[in-house]
Amino acid sequence: MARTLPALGVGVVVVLAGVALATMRVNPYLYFAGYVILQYVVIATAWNILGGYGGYVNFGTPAFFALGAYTAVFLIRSIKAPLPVLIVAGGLVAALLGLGIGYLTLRLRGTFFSIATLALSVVLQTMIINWEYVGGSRGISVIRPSGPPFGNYVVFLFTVMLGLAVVAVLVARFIERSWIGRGLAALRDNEEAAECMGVPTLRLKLFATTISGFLLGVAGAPFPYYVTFVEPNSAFALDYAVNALAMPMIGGTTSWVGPVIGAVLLGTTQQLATVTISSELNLLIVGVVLVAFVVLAPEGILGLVRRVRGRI
Amino acid sequence: PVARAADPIKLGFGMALTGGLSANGKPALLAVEIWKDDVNKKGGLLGRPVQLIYYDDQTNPSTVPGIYTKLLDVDKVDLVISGYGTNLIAPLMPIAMERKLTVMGMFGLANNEKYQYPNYFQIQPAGPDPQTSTAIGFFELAARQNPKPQTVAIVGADAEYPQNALVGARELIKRYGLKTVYDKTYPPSTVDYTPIVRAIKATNPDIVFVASYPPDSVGMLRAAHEVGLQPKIFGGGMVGLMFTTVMTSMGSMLNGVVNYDFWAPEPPFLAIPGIKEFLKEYQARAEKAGVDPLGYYLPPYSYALVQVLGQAVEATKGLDQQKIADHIRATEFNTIVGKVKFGKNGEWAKGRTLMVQYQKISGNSIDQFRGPGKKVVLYPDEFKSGNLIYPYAAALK
Amino acid sequence: MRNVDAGYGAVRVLHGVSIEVREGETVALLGTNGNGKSTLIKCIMGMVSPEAGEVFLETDGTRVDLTRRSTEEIVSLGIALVPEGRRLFPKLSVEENLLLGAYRKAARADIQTNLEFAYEAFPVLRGRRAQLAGSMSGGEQQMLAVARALMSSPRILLVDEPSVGLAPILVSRVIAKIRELKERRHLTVLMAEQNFNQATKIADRGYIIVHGKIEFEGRSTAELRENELVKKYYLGV
Amino acid sequence: MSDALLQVEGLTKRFGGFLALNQVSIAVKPGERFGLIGPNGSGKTTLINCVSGSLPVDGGHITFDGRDITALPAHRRTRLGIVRSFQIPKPFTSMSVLDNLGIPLENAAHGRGADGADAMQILEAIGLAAKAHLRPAGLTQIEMRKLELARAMAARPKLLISDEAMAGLSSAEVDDILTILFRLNAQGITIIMIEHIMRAVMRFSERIVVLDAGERIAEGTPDEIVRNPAVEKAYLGE
Amino acid sequence: MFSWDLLANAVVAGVLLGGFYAAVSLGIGLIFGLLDIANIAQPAFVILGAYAAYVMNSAYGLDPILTGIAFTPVFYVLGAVVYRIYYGSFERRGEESLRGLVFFFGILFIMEVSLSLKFGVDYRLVQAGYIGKSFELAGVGVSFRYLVPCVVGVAMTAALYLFLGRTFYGRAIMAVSQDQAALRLMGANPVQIKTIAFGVGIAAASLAGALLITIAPVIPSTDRDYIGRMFAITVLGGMGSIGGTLVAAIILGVIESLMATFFGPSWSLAVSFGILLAALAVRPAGLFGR
Ligand SMILES: Nc1ncnc2c1ncn2[C@@H]1O[C@H](COP(=O)(O)OP(=O)(O)OP(=O)(O)O)[C@@H](O)[C@H]1O
Ligand SMILES: Nc1ncnc2c1ncn2[C@@H]1O[C@H](COP(=O)(O)OP(=O)(O)OP(=O)(O)O)[C@@H](O)[C@H]1O
Ligand SMILES: [Mg+2]
Ligand SMILES: [Mg+2]
Repeated sequence: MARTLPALGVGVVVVLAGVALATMRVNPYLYFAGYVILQYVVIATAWNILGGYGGYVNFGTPAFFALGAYTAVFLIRSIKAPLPVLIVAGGLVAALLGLGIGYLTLRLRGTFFSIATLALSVVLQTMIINWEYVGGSRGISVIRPSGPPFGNYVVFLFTVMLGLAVVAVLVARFIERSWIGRGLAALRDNEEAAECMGVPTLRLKLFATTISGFLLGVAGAPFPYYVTFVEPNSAFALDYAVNALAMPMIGGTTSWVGPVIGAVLLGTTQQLATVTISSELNLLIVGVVLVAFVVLAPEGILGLVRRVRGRI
Repeated sequence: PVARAADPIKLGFGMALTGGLSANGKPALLAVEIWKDDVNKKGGLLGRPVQLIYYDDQTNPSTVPGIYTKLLDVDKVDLVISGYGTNLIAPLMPIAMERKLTVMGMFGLANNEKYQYPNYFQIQPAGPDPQTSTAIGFFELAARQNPKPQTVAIVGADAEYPQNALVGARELIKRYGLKTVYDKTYPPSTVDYTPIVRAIKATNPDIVFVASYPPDSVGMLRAAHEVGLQPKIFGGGMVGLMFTTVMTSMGSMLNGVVNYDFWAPEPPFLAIPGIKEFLKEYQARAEKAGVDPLGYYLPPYSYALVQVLGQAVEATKGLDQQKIADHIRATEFNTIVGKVKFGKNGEWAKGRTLMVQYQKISGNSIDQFRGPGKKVVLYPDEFKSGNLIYPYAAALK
Repeated sequence: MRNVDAGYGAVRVLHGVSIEVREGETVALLGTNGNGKSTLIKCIMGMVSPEAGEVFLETDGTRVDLTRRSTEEIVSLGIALVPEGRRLFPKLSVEENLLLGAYRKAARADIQTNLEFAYEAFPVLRGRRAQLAGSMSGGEQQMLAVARALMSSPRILLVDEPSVGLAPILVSRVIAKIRELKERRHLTVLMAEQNFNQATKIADRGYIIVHGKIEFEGRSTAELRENELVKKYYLGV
Repeated sequence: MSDALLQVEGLTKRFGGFLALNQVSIAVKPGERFGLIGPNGSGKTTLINCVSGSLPVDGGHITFDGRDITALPAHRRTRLGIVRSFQIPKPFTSMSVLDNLGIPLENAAHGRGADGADAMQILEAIGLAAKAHLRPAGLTQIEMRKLELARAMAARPKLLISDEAMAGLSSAEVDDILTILFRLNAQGITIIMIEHIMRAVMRFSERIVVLDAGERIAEGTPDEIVRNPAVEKAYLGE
Repeated sequence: MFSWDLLANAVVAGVLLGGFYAAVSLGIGLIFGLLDIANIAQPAFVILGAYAAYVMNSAYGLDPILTGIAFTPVFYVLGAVVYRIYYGSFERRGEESLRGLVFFFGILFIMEVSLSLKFGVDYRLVQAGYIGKSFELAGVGVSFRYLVPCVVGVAMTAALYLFLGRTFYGRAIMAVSQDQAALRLMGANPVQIKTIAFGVGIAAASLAGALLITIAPVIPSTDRDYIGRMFAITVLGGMGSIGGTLVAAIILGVIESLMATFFGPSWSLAVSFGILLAALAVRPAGLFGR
């Protein structure tokens, strides 16, 4: 507990700094790129709660993200709900799906669980494609509300996403350092032994899938306002699954810092590659970066740092 | 700072160089590059050279806001055009509106219906009623046949363009008093189309309208041959059949298909000034760029799109976005695809989506597709270059 | 095996160990837990590489150095190991496990006779040939492990603690079986075992290893039985 | 029989068509040292799995401390005081030895006062204190077994089930572990011991039950068991 | 709209499609199912195989399937090289396969981009005498375009089945992920065994790619359509069960075909994956998992 308060303090400072940055209105492009990177901080952190701490590899990240986004689309279309409502609702709906896959863990482990989440993503995408109200396969344009703070809606979204990222990281950090995190680590190492040592494994798994799902949904909820056009192919893009997995791997999965580092690194690389390299080579670079990182930094950046420090 | 005469005019855009739409995005890029070279050869715009700044949008709409903000705020481009395709135009609209830009849309279907932004202009010749534009010629032709077909089957992929085409088709079916006997969609990743085709055949329709992307266009057509589906008219909105690689590979299997198109090497189009030079240049550069070797489908329009923009800049003698837009709205332009006049919502004032029929194709040589006679234009009447072989089975022989 | 030092990483387990097994002998390697029996055997099999000393095989005057060879090569020289903990392939059937035992090139020709021999020696296995090895009980698994090692037509059989985790009745049965096999196949056997009574039932002679050193070499079982160390550790005196 | 701490009645367990346990009943009294023996594959581990909740049962009832626990999940049983060690050690590999104990202390023994000192105390008692900060991968076999026991102790059991904790250990080490178990028993912990090492089982147990092929074939004091002809035939041999 | 005729046709078409799916999934069944290497780049190798078939077909008019067979040694070597890299970077260091997954994602991207740099993004097709032809048997139409891949797929399954069950290498491959040290004791080198298995898995992709381009046009990103299906089939069949792969592939094919015929193709993929979910819930190890 003693270390939670300072962490909260740091979080608040980060958000305030973000707001200050927003009011300063430096180059607007930075907010756009920053938004995407922060969105990946949330996604990677959320994924890591289940995948890194608990050892259950979720391939269905796109499903949760898209569920958050489409919940928002539905609420915007039906009742023009304000952004906070969208975020909470998107999170809750995705959390429900998380709870659902939590029950899958009763029977499925390892690869089987991963493939099941992938299957879930396909099923969900098909449902969205056939649901005309939210645009079906044609997609839907979303009109941003007028008169946002800071003059520009994306600058506003940037600060919102910064806040969400801080919340996600704080949640992850709290989990990691509580009995929940230790219990998850135990069940990651050996589920049967954990259960026999009194760890309520099912409850912990349900908690992890739900909270992970919630945060993934939260990451997706502002997405419609960011792109202003949502369609299934990009909302369910494989990129989210790859990034959600790769970012914590690159950063390091055992600590909350890992996904943040990974998201910032890989996210920035992707953003930079997109807007500096005017050809398909931008994707090649992302591929090479992925390969290079996992080959050269076996335990993630964190592991690398620890090793270098250990040597000195 | 005041722009010096030698400072380039920067034209910025995102383009699908990877992902699902790159087969169209890359040729579009080449066309724009050819235009830039042409313009610069003639001394540029306003005496300043034109420079292109573009990025790969990966056919993913979520990259578009970032790309255009970068273009506008970091690269400080003077003019923007959209990337290729409806889904990539949609996220650009709010940015353009917020910054009051003139934006040229490259093949977007009904993007402006929701926004009604006056400074948006779109080059696909869909006309004032975009939704029905793909199918209108198809059903119009069907209605002219004797005896008039009664029943129709429509089928399409669960994706943006096919779904729009199907919506239009359903409306036209109502308008022409036809009876729908089959109306279903399939996922774009379908591998086997024979069950679908067989189910359609079981309903015994007079006409079959297909709205599909390239892999499914090929799949549907092959399956139709294998299953022996022979309605009186077959085709409609099958994207990809006009791609050179597809045409040469499919060969005679294309015969008889009635399909939408935008351009065909038929006399009415070849007569337009500038087109031959463009195609020559395009075909010379196509292989190196790794794009469609003939460029008969979209590239002329992509070129025309920047032609319009360039002409407007020259005419308004500046880069004032509002003045450029006002000029485009008011003027009829001469381009390599003919006269272009924009109307409601920035669409062509009068639609010009073609309906063509593949005829007398044999073997797989590319050369047969270079000249007239293989892709006969049936609709609209002012571009007509041949007659419909009816019914479909007759064209198969 | 001469003057072998070996260990795992920084931990040195064996200190200057020299042992010798002559053709046709059965030698017991005695020692309580953690004294280095398995490590010694792993050294012979090339699964642990010695830091010093040498391990070699001498047949008909030709001498083959095993120290730098991989486990696969050593196996292909005709040395088979029944490893500690059995190490079966749990998701393969009994028969598949046996057939894998005959992977060594020299054994492939004899595969049918060896298989027949294995089933004859262990009739339970015949009845269970299609069952997955992992679903069998410990005793059955131990038999399978022995049978599998024999499938490679070895000249030398190393056995690491065949009695661990077995019911007493099975321990005697497995030990008896090893003796029987040894006699029928003219094997040279080196067996690591803690169960003194069982080991001495079949051994011609033995070594006692304590803390990675050979503390005693008994030239006969009787000599072993008289040894103070044995009395202290095994006979509970 | 209501004085039993653990009562298993008519327990039946099937794996597919295979009947691993057939109507097995046992009763363990509080404070008892109870031995469970039987040939390999007779169903001992399976019985333990059913009692500890790792496997669902196909029939029968399990009562602990007067409470029917047949349907309780494993971790609840652990919290009630049934703790088992695993025949094949299953340590938490990513944690230090000390943190391995933290898990049961935190999850099963909570409310009974748990902090780092408790864990250290247990490790000292069992002789693992020097290795407290190592990962389990760095332990030897015997240390691994000890960790397995230490972790079970950290759960503060009323009933400790030790499944072949001594297999492969030397007699000195067997004595080590026996001493620990005797000491725990003296503290009032009921212990079920499964073991093939007769010397240990016979010395330790007050009462022994013998399983064979999923059925209970004998029960009695060690002396009675040794003299039982059925047991001799099925298990002891010679 | 139901008729027995349609039903028979749908089932036959589904079985044929299933045979093709089996061909596409065999490589991953071997690499992922038996070696436990989550080679998510496998579909990219299949597409590479498709391009090989395309190149030989368009340049020399070679039959795609012949090309597929002819290229298997090349792909085998390619697979062996990729495995060695993977081995050197991950397995030798004893790292968990999750990082390998990221590695293979990277390979997937690199291969996709390389293909599009080399071949552009146009759809590529092949020509062969049997494409577009069909025959009818007792009222059931059979297209050669699917019959040929199905026959090849079944033959590949049979060959792999025999290879695994009847040869020493095969049995070693089945054992290698269970206990490498024990495999050494049998006299087999696990790294060599895995190299062989990985090579064979990639070689299967050569043939699968040829079948793929026989059926449908291909662009570099076509691989995305198959990732889910391949892994679903492997898991549904039961990891490591080659026969199970074929059965699962046929089940998926028949479901897709029946859905497309009778209920609306739109849901066919979702139903397939829904059934996968249901099957996993009932049999967590897949249909024929050991
Ligand atoms: N992989 C390893 N890494 C580090 N130390 C090891 C390893 N394997 C064994 N040791 C240590 O080496 C020593 C000797 O072990 P070894 O297995 O050879 O003993 P053993 O006599 O066979 O005992 P057991 O009766 O347990 O089989 C022990 O202290 C053991 O802890
Ligand atoms: N999960 C399972 N699936 C199928 N069969 C099983 C399973 N677990 C155990 N068995 C079988 O049940 C029987 C009893 O096994 P169990 O492990 O309880 O024996 P045990 O008495 O503990 O033997 P050991 O003394 O060798 O440890 C054995 O035949 C075993 O093969
Ligand atoms: Mg040993
Ligand atoms: Mg047991």
